[in-house]
Amino acid sequence: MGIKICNGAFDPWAELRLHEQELQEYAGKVGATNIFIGTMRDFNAGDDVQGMTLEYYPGMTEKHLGLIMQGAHAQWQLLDTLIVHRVGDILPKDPIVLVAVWSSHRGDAFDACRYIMENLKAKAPFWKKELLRNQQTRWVSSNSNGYA
Amino acid sequence: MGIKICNGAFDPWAELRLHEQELQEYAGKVGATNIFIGTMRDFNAGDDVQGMTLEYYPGMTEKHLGLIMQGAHAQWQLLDTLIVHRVGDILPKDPIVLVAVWSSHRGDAFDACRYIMENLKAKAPFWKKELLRNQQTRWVSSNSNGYA
Amino acid sequence: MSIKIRYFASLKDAVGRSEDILEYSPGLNAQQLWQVSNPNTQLPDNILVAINMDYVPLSTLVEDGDEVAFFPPVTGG
Amino acid sequence: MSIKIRYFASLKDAVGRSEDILEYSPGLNAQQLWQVSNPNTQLPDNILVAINMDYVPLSTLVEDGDEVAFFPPVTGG
Repeated sequence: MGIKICNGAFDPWAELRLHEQELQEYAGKVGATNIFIGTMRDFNAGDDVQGMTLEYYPGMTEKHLGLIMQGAHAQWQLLDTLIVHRVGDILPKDPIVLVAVWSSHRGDAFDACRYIMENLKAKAPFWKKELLRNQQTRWVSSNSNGYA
Repeated sequence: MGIKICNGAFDPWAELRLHEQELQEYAGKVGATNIFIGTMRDFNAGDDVQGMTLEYYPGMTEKHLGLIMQGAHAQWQLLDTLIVHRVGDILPKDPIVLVAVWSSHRGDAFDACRYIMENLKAKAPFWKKELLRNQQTRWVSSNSNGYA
Repeated sequence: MSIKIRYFASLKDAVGRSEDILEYSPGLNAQQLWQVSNPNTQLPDNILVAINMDYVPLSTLVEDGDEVAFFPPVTGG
Repeated sequence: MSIKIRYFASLKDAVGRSEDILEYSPGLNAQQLWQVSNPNTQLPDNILVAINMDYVPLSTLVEDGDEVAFFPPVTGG
């Protein structure tokens, strides 16, 4: 299991490659990997967005990501999980979040990855402030429900 | 959209990096990427498995992967989709299949990726023959339903 | 013209060959084509049939020039 | 000891500061602690509260040494 908060750009493929090097012991048990990557769009709520600042609550954020991960491991048969989340100043096209789940069977990987993402969106203390075209900023008010 | 049949090992992270280089035109519209990777386990149905041969039906396989992909694009708002599938002789830990879906919103990416995988498992003409520890071979008889 | 029949995977092993080329005879459906090609082997229950790379029911009539494939349930992914 | 109050994101902008350190006074719940620290600002409806990094209801009593955080709905991912 891994949780990483990055203050600076991260490369999802490099993170995944690195993490998989650590799971050689049960690599032969892995039949399914599901990965979600959230990236910054250049639009939101009808406006062009030029950049974003992601604030978090050091300590509480990591704690709740850990609880969400444990919740997934309690509900599904998983071999490993990884969460990487960006904070600080970010630009359109930058990855914001990476969630990866390794399991023997695909149903577990799909369900657990989605569970982690939805719970992260609902409970993990992160807040986005958008920089609009006219140099105005606005806080994003809430996340939508991704199961809907 | 991309469909690739590989007779030889492929590296999912390299395939993803390569494919994303081609989608620069709408990269700023991408908010969500969901990726599924199926890898070969070293066990199945209670037995150790040492290797596998994947047979396919050239022409029909690509055609049906394309139909499945079109079905996903018809049902969800997607920006791009990629399927890579291995054929020939493979070893435990090798990736067998990669499905990736790019969209603006995460619900579409999760739903469409799973739809593609389930339909691929149910309809795409591929057949696995397992090589067991005692040099015996056996054909895998059927795929399970991953929504169950 | 003629009809090409293809066999895949465990069914290929069972019939001992990967394809047959048959003279076209009008009015045969896929099930009957199997019996013409494999008079001593009953078509197993769970076998799938494709004509020209589309899945079809066993009752589908075979046309001259068709490629007819018989194969077991697919197990990719 | 004392109580540390933390404000995040749009709420931090609204109150104009990121934290307060208060003397502990027994018997206050999180809602009442807010009013002590922000007598002229009503706590917005949708604000979340955490004590020592766990989500709690506004009616939770604050203990000496606690870190109490107020923040708007989270928007990560």
